[in-house]
Amino acid sequence: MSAPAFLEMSDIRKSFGTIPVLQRVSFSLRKGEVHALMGGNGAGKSTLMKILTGVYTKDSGTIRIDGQPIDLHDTSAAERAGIAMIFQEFSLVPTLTVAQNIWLKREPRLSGTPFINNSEMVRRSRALLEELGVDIDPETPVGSLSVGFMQIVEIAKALSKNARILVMDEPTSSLSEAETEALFDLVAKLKRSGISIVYISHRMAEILTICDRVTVMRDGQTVLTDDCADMTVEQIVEAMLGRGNTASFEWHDRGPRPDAAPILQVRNLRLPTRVNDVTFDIRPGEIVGLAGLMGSGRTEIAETIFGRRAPVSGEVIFAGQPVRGQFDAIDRGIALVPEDRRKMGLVLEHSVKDNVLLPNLARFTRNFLVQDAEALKTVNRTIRDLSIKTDGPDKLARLLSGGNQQKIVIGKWLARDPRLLILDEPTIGVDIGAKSEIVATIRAMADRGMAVLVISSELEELMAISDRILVLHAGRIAQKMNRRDVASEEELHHAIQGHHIQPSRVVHA
Amino acid sequence: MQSKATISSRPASFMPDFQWRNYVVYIFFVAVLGFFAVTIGDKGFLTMMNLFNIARTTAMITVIAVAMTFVISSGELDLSVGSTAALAALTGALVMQAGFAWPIAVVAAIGSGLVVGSLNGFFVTVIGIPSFLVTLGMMQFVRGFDMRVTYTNPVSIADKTFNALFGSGKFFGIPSLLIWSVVIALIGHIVLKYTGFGREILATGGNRQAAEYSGVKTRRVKFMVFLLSGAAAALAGLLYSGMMQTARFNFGEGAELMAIAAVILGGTSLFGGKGTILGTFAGSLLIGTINNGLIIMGLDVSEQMMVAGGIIILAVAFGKKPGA
Amino acid sequence: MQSKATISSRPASFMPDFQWRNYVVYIFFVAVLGFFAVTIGDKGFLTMMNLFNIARTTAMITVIAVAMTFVISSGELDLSVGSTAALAALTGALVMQAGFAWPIAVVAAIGSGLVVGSLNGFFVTVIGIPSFLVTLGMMQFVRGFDMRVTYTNPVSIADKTFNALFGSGKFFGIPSLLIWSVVIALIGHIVLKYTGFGREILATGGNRQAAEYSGVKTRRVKFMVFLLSGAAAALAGLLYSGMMQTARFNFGEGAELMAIAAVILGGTSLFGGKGTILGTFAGSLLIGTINNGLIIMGLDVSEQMMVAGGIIILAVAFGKKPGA
Amino acid sequence: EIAADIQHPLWYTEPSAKTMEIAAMDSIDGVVVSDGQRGEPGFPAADLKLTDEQIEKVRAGKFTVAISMGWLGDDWASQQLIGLKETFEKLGIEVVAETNANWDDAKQIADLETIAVLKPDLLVSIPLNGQTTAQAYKAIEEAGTKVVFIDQAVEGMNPGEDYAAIISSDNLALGMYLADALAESLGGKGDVAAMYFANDFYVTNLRYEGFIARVMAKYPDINVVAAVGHNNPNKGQEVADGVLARYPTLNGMYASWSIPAMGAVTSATVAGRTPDDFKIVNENFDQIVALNMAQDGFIAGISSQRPYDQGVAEATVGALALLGEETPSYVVVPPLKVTRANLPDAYKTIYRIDLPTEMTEALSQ
Ligand SMILES: Nc1ncnc2c1ncn2[C@@H]1O[C@H](COP(=O)(O)OP(=O)(O)OP(=O)(O)O)[C@@H](O)[C@H]1O
Ligand SMILES: Nc1ncnc2c1ncn2[C@@H]1O[C@H](COP(=O)(O)OP(=O)(O)OP(=O)(O)O)[C@@H](O)[C@H]1O
Ligand SMILES: [Mg+2]
Ligand SMILES: [Mg+2]
Repeated sequence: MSAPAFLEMSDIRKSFGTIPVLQRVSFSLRKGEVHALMGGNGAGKSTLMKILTGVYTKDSGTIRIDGQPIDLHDTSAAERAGIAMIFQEFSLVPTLTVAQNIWLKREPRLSGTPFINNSEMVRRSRALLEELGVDIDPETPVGSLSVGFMQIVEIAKALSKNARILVMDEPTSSLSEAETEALFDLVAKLKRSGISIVYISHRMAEILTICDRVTVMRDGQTVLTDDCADMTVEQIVEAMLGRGNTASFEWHDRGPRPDAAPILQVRNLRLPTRVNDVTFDIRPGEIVGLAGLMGSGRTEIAETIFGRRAPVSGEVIFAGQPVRGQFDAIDRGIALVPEDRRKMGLVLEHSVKDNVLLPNLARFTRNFLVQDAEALKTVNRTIRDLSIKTDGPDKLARLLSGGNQQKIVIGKWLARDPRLLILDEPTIGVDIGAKSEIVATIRAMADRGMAVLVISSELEELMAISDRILVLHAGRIAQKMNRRDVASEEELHHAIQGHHIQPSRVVHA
Repeated sequence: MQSKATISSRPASFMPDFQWRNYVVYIFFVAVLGFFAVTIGDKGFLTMMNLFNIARTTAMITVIAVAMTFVISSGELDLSVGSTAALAALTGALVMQAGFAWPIAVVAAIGSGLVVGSLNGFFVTVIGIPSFLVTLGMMQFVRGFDMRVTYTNPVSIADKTFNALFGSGKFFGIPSLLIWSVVIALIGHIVLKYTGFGREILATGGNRQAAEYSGVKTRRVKFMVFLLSGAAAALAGLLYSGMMQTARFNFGEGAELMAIAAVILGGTSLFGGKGTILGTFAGSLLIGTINNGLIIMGLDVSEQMMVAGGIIILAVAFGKKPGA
Repeated sequence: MQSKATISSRPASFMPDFQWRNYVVYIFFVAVLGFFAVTIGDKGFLTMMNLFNIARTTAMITVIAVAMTFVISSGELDLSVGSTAALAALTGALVMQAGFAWPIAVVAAIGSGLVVGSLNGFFVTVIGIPSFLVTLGMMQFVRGFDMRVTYTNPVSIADKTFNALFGSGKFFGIPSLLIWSVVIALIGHIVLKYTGFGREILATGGNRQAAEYSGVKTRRVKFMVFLLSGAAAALAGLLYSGMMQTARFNFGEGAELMAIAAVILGGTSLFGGKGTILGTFAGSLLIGTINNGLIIMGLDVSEQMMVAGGIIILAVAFGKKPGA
Repeated sequence: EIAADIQHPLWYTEPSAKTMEIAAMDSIDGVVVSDGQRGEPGFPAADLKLTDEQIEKVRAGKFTVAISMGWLGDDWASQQLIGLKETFEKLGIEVVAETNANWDDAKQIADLETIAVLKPDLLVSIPLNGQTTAQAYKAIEEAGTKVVFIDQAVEGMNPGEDYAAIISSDNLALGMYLADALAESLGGKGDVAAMYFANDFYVTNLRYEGFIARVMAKYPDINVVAAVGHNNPNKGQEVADGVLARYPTLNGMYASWSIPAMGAVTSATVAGRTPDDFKIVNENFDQIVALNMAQDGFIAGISSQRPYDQGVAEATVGALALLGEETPSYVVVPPLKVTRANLPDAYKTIYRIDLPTEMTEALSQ
């Protein structure tokens, strides 16, 4: 511990109501380091960092920058202190454009006037986005972007602040490899220029590649701070989950699937702009992964199967019948865990219980009345099974930590026992422990005959879950491969980029 | 921690003390009742008759407000309720004048409300026009229609059964208007709180997209809600006409604002997703009680307005923690 | 699949065809103008005087609606504007009657609007009461106050300069009321679109929490917006009184609904986060033009209401893709 | 007698000496009580005449007229419109516009400005307020349109020069008849309340004044114990509820228009009062109060205007003005006191048709 701490947070306490969330947490950050902040869902990582950025006010404890105590009572105080944050739940205004969001409160002015220079703002945004390696029109409203792109806007916004301390709360949760790599390059560049970075992530693989030090939190306390060089993933996971609770997030070969007739047949699907001709099948009990670049149209395919989008041509046949719209799809047992939990997955102002119940109302309704007592059992089981950290089923979804919110979205569909489960970025923000439990649950359900389509930008995840992987490239399924034939993430990565590898292994499904 | 950061970190409509606020309307209702009981209890305020009167005169607003709670919970607004009430009242009265029996008139009246409701629902859910505009236009259109149909003349209702049932009658000593409003409020309460439809309404208003992804047919839900609102407005129209034994084109003017006020006062969020029928009922009674009490106190109209306006604000301010 | 699912895949307030819808109000305005020009152009509709009349009689609504666009964009509502206009008109008239010069009266009148605005702002942002309730209560309170102060009597204004400036005067052949509304709309447009404050309003209404995270002081923004609304209502009050050379307690009754209608018609979302002043201006003119044209057409009152109501709905329906 | 602690309306002024003098008379039949706003004596509407020759001239003129009403929705407005339109039709005058300001001064100004565009030869209109709308009327007059006012004129316009005439009911007399009807039905004694329209409105102000003056001058045993306002006719019942709760032994009520009066009827029914011990009088003779009266309900007396006749008079004065004839500047349509006894005749007088069978049957029961 040679370098002096640039930022010192010591003995930070914070409770919401009577519930303590942070109990004497200490955290330090050196100049120019990348410091990973790890911990299970609900451990208090986001809360700690929101205290640093003035969103929440601590109950007690001190914060020092360069040895000087500092009062970060609101977001502008933090900004003045040179602290910027990429928020997990996105601090973007959906009705404003990308450029307007990035420069909110800091808009460039027409020189000598109080008026905003809109074209300059757009120009600067474009430059920033280019640096991040994406092509987003700065004048599109943020509300119409997919989550991945929103995340990039959020990153661009934080970067544009030229902060001394940059907090990244799961910045890559919706990004795919290419964008993640671009981000890492940027992180390295920032680091070189002396900026200190707090990096929160549940993606184990990336942590050790970029961080200098790691701090692990558990249940509102710091349990470990150490140099990354000395650490292994296993050690971190053990610190996060507690001794003896090691989680395995590894692929099992479930063996060849019984030769059943496909339950889902996608035929020559053509969707506006990105998808040209997509054909594939899924059989009952099979877990199929769909890989592709960001914006390659995976979400659009998922939504088309779910009946929410109309194809330009082609068809989706489920259990022998074409899908006639979303409600037909749901009625017949198709479920979709959407990629944007806040927008599409949850009624944030409703309780955990109401959210879990929503797709299952019909099941618990007798004589027009919802049987709440009976329903509560299911809800409690879901909370237990997915280890959702909540004070109770009546807590508002909004007040849960990011990962726990995601678990509700998955849980509410699992409770319905679907025949085809489509998971679009299912484990965004979910900690490693819960991830492996979720994967285990899904496997168990697949063993009982549920078909699964998984979309993920996290190759590790795709590799861990899928029996079969489809690669979407240039609007077509460029490759179909059996998981057991894919040796490494590297290989898959190449396939996604459009390199046809080892064509001999392509299976005919 | 200062309360400041807590508040400012979430939108104003979703206060954490929402639970507590829900009770404020009841507490305030009791407080207002208590205040009047002490100050003007001896001037007739506390008589059974007067208390019944409060319930009776608020019955129409209550009925409309119950359905309005559904509409607002689903994230929409219905401004056409007042003129729809008049339409239904006129329809019923004209059908009776034409010699039909009152049950037929009632069916026709409710039918007219359903027609307006389904038009609103159509424009909002199928065409996708903001409900504020649709129902504002409808409010004018229907009011114009009401005028046209009757040349602005009142239509009197002679049917004694009808007038007793929907107006000044009593059952077991309880005014029928009170019974109507209690029954409608109860049904509304059960539907909103204990049925799948109620949950779907709240989910639709809370996050329409998420509700859709969960299989809620949000268009159908909204359409139904407008139908219900039309039917409730029509019932209110029948109550107006039963009470006055007459139907007139200008019944229910301003009822939409009164009803919305009752709903919001009761603790329902104007932005949808949260609704409480019992709060609405209390809100409606609170408004009625204030109006009644101030008249008995002998305040003149301008004073009544000032005090009533002030109380509405204070009633809610009261439930807030100081400085929060 | 049907277009049905496509629409519902996005929240109502974030229509991608919003851009197109923004123009609908202009297109429709032109269409309505054209229609009247053809049908009743020879009956005087097209005279300069009549066109000026439309602009003049909508001036108050326009001024109120410009500020209302700010209020609605920030995610709030202000129902107290009508009675505030009357308050300011009375304040100005009484100050002039007391012998002060008109500039002092104007300052006093605007001051009275600012007082109401700051009270609204206080209750909404500091105490945290929904603005619908606060301003509804305020609307009643202020109206009662207006009545009380003047015993409901009108107060006449003798000052010629004042009456010319705020009422029936012309400058370079252009009615002063038209100038007022154009100037206010222009300023509003620039502020909303090209200043940091305007951006902060939109951010606050679009997602209050996100705005706070970005350092926007959303309470201050909302407070300011209510202040502005109070001031604009006061100016509208002065215009009413200048036009009538009199002030009366019942000025501006119903102005709040008219103004909100103009705002929504113009394409601003009732849910906040999106606002267009030019649309509001066009919306206000559209309403005024319809009212004017229908009278010249010789429709009777009930027909006028039906047609005007229908047009409001159709104006927006028109901008929707068929079936979408 | 008027209770000492009574709260008169905000706009109330004490009756003039002349009013009190007339109020003390035994009978006011045939007396024109109200003077014009400028003190001019009233000219009886019945004495207005058009010669055949004049009618021909008007027809030949192909004149146009606009009608600007302050509100619609009661028999007064609709009968008035019928009287106007029928007469204009007979005279070959075309109605080119009709507007309803719905109690909103600003809307009335907008209406008048729009009417101005049409350049009608004649305007018949009831100003909602004599001050606020004055400019708009002046502008129309200056553009060459003849103006006939209903009920009141606006400030700054002079009879004969700027407008032809005001045609009005005798509003003070209306109020006095109400007092008479109430006193008669109560046998000259009892406690009563007055429910007035709270807004400052010229004609209703006068009626309240007439009622009070007559009670003061003539009925020492009628005690007006409370005066309460309503600012919306639909609220009549709510207000009456409050009054009856506070004064449960009240014997009667002056209930302004027919809608609030019917509200009071409901209120009294609910309060368990009967037409034997509670009487209501009002100042609109429309179908609903007439029916209630026929059924021997609470409505014991009505002081009726003659809106149809008033409409005819307005149209007639308008026609004279169009021809450039001299017209009386203040034309008064006398009110009619309606009780159960003269109901059929009164109905025929006002509506020009026989009493509906429904009412005839009710009367005979
Ligand atoms: N405003 C709030 N009110 C009540 N409880 C809250 C609030 N915000 C957070 N919590 C609770 O505090 C705990 C910590 O939440 P936090 O968001 O800091 O977790 P996290 O470590 O970031 O988890 P994740 O990895 O899932 O994002 C959670 O149990 C959460 O439910
Ligand atoms: N370059 C872009 N700029 C703006 N919006 C885009 C862009 N690419 C995609 N979108 C929007 O994002 C939404 C989702 O796109 P798509 O289905 O292609 O996502 P995906 O392949 O699942 O990738 P991801 O969700 O990881 O971004 C679409 O509705 C589209 O409008
Ligand atoms: Mg977090
Ligand atoms: Mg996606």
